[in-house]
Amino acid sequence: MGFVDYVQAIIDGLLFGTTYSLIGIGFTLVFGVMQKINMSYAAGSLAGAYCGLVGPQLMGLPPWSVFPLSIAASGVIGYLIYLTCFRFIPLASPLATLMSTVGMLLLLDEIIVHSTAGMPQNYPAIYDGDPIEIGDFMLRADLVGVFLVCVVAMAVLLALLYRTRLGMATRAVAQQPVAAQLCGMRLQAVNGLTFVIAGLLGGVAGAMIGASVGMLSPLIAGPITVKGLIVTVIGGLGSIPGAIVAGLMVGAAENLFQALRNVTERDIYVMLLLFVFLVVRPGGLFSGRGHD
Amino acid sequence: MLEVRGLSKHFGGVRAVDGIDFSIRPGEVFGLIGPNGSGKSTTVNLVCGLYQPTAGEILFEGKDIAPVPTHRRLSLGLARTFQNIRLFANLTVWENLWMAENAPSHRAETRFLKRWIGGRSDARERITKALEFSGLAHRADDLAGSLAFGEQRRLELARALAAKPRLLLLDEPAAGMNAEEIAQLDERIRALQQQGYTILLIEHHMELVMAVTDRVCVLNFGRKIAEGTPAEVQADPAVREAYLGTAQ
Amino acid sequence: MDFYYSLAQIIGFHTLLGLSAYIVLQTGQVSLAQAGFFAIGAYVAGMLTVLAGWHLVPAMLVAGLGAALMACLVGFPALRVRGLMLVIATLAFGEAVRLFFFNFDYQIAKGEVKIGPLGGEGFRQIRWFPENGWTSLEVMLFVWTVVALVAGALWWNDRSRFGAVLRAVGEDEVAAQSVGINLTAVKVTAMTIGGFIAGLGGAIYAHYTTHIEHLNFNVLLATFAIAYPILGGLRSVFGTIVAAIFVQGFLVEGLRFLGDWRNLLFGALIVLAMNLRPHGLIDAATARRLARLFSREQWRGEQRRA
Amino acid sequence: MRKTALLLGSAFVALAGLAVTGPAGAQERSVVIKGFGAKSGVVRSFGVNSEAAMRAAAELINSQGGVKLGDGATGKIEVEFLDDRCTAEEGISVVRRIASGPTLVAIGPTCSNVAEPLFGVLQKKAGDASDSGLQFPIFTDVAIKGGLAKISEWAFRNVPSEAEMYTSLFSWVKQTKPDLKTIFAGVEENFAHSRATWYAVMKEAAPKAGLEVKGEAKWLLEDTNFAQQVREIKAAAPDILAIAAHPFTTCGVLKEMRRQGVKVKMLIGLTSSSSLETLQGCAREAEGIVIPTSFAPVNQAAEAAAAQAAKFNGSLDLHSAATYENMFILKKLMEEQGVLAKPDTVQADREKIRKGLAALKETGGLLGTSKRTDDREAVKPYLYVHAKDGKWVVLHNPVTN
Repeated sequence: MGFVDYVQAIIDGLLFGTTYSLIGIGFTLVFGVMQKINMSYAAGSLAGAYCGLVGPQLMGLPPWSVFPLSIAASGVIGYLIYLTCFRFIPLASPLATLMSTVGMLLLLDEIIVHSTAGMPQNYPAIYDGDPIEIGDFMLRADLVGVFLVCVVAMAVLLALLYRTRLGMATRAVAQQPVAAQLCGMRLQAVNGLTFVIAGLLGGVAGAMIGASVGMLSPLIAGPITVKGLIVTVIGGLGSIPGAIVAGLMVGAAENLFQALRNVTERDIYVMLLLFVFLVVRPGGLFSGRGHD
Repeated sequence: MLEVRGLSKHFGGVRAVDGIDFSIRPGEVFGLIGPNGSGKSTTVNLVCGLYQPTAGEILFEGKDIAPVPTHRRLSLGLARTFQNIRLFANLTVWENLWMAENAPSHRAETRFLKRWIGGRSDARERITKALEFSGLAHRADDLAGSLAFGEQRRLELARALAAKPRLLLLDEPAAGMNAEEIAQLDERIRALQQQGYTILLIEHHMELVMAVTDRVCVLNFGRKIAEGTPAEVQADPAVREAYLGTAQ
Repeated sequence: MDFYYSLAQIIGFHTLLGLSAYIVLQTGQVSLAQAGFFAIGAYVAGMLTVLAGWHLVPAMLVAGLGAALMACLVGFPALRVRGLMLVIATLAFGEAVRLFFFNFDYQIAKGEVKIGPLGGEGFRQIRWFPENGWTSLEVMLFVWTVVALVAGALWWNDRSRFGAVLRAVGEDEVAAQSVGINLTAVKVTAMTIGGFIAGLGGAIYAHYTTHIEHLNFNVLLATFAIAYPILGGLRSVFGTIVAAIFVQGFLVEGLRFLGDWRNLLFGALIVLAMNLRPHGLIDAATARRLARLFSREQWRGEQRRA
Repeated sequence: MRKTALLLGSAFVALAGLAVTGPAGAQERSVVIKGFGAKSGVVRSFGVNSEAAMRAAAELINSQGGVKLGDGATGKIEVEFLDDRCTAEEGISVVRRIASGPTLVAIGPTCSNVAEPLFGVLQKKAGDASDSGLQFPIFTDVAIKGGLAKISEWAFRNVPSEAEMYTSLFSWVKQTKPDLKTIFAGVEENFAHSRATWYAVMKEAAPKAGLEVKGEAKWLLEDTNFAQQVREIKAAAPDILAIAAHPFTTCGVLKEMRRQGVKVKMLIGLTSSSSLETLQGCAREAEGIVIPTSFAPVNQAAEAAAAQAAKFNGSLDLHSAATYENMFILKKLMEEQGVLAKPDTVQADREKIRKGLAALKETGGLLGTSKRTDDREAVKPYLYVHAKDGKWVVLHNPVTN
């Protein structure tokens, strides 16, 4: 293993890391508004991607239709998760929502298993051509595409949050729920909408994960959930730029550890690094002080 | 008893407390007043150890207490109440008082295991007395969170007293109280003074401060602008300006 | 009957796992590292009985102590983080422990076969119970004696001053400090006790299944550890026991006759339970009713009246 | 209050479900055989196929007159399939539940990681009074990791011997394609079966056939990014790439190889991957991959069996075909041993079945006769299949050719 290999490993990791970023943003978005974590988020995103497959597989639509279908389905699933796991559980019981979303994670995963018998499903790539070669290095063309889609999704999200009335309402609820209600914002509606937005974003993430692996399997829900949570906390809870950077970092770090050590030991270092990071910088990447 | 010298606390660029000095003599009720955001609560939190000062020192009975961790300050004889009541809402009234039963004054007398597991043997008696003193005896087994507001304030005070402190810090005890309750509070503070407690009273409510304190220190924008007896302070033009604004 | 004894054993070690999270949760810390401590207990106890030929009881105690030591070491750095950050930090730690065992080979030759943990392929033949002729009934009684001891100790602790201190820290850390409670000592102690209990549970688990591998100690198990006390309502050890019976006895075994639908219902019922009873199956009101039945409050009340 | 009533009500219903089902009192005695395995979770398809094969075989046996019992009565086979979610503790629990009832023998489990602990719970040596392990015969169909039946004398397996199959495959490769000289592997490190198959089976067999082992690239069961591993494969430039992994990562790696333009002269897969999943996930990339298997519908018996299983919504593959065979083996054996299937002879019947299974030297099978080894494993006939145009096609049959 030479220097070129390590750099190449990092490049691969960065490209793949964008999907982690998207999942991280979804977690962070819900956390920002409700101060709660939605453990079923990544599973919901994947479930959305699975739903997208209904188009080409059962309805005879062209392959590209999976992408819009996945995104839309994930938005709907996001709202359903809100209804079943958040809407009727008192705000003061964060542990109850934690558990209900874990239950939802198991339920979503099992629904996927039952509808596919656990068989991996082929998922179309966004671009199927040759990789781009630059000198000694190689970029997967489709991953560059995934990277661009993720960047666009993030840009749309940021524009939505900072340039529209809806986004303003979301941010207002995130910062001052009581005051926002006094100003006539309907808390439930804004919360629900946040889930839909996070869901749509998750749909992009789910579709891009499917596209970059080339397949979907219920196996990936668990690891993606864990990676997403890691990205969320490294980036700092509620911080969107933090999640973006952290996603890329985690992607690069795990590939680098794999290149340096071994695949079986890779995650030990990722986990220990995270543990140390949290202890040293409990507030995340972009925060000076600890988060309470 | 408590001496504060050049105490400062900066949060980023904000100078919440900026080089204040004052000292409290044993047995007196010392008032710390000032408009909103003048640094009163920050000062209390510095004294209690919730914040580390940016500069300056806090001497308690002549010793610098900066390195003493928060939970040990009670052992030194410093107890406090909070501006927004901080009771253990899901513990019973009785258990709330039981918590303060680990105070230093009791420590030497009880063996480690007994202290942690059962508490002191005479604790039960003392807690009962404290509850009676606060008029909460009939609610001993209720959850603290279920008490009425006034009762919660009384419980918090009882909890602070259970540690037998030498200096008691009361952070805006009158906040949210009606006139009648304030009158009761007035009496209770005087009673405490008579029992020999030294009290640092942080308050917003002028009448109460003027009625019960021996000396007052006035803060504004994190700086001390006046100190003296209530009457002296009231007459001070800087204080009037801080409270009434320059326009008048 | 064999089956019911076996089921009771499963409920037993799951209860221990839940109780290990229960005491940590009382201080307001949500720890997903419990599966890691459970794994340490399982591997240590298994190695002691299989490789060193120890009796199970001392092996269990050492396993518990080993897990407790690790928990204590984690307790200190974990103090710096709270809330969700702590959840993820402990999750990371638990996963690191699991992955350690994934990479852990320690085999010795015994006769013609090699025994001991072998990385990803697991650790086979932890057969102390059958080799010593214990019947299912005896194993069950043994497991529940351990559970009863642990649950009894925790039940008693809930009534002691230390128990109240734990809950006080869970309620409000600032107020707890201001009444002279040393947060570090309390949290680390809770973590250590939790580690010990998880270690005991893991030791029993290893001897129940006779074969352990790292995948058994995954995030799902860690989630279950906190699910029992949370479903149980965090108010009493009985809640945790009831929740372990609810999950293992009802959701897992009781619904087995539903066949394909069972696993679908599993998640759905957890969601439903949290919607119907957000404060747990045994919430504050129920717990107080229970507590009144046999607590010393009555006695305390009499004291006051006298 | 209503909520409590609701919860109590559902708890009551479930308690009913806890009860171990008792023997059905009928004139025609029923011979209870239960299957168990994963019907939930990612390996659900194993359980679904096994159950279908089991029900298909039972229906066939019953329609042909059932089992002739020791006292001349007729027994009808009664089948039930229980889900163990592919976890150790549930597997043990399921078997104890089965053993508490009138079941004579169980077929399962589907996962190696359930089989290992489960066999550990059984009595190690039959008749050893000092060993209080469970005394119940289990005839495994799916869990394929090598050598597991050694753990207990109550455990029997009808799974193909991977050592045998890969040894044969490699020597066949050497004979027919002498220009292939080097082999490199991709291994799913955290799945016991995949791992064991490479390190304990293929890596041992390949050099014996004269192939040079150039090492291995490693990944994990749930990995999604294979860029580095494929680069390692590229750097090793082997003639043969052996992929010891389940369909999901097998496909992941094959897709990454296509993207990076890495080609090898021959692909060899893990036995478990010769299933529909692989074709569902990556038919195009898997084209040409060679896998030894103990089942393909190559003769009349096998075709009929596959059609019968399809009636029960399952497909016959190397795993579920074993289930199907097990049922017929058990039927024949119970008749030979004079099993009575009366409520008071359950334990005696189980011992008869155990003895009968232990004494078997050969059994019939869909592809021909299987040999039984002394440590309760099978040596089954096998053939090589390869993926062609989205289907598994027989490439070579070492038995007939």
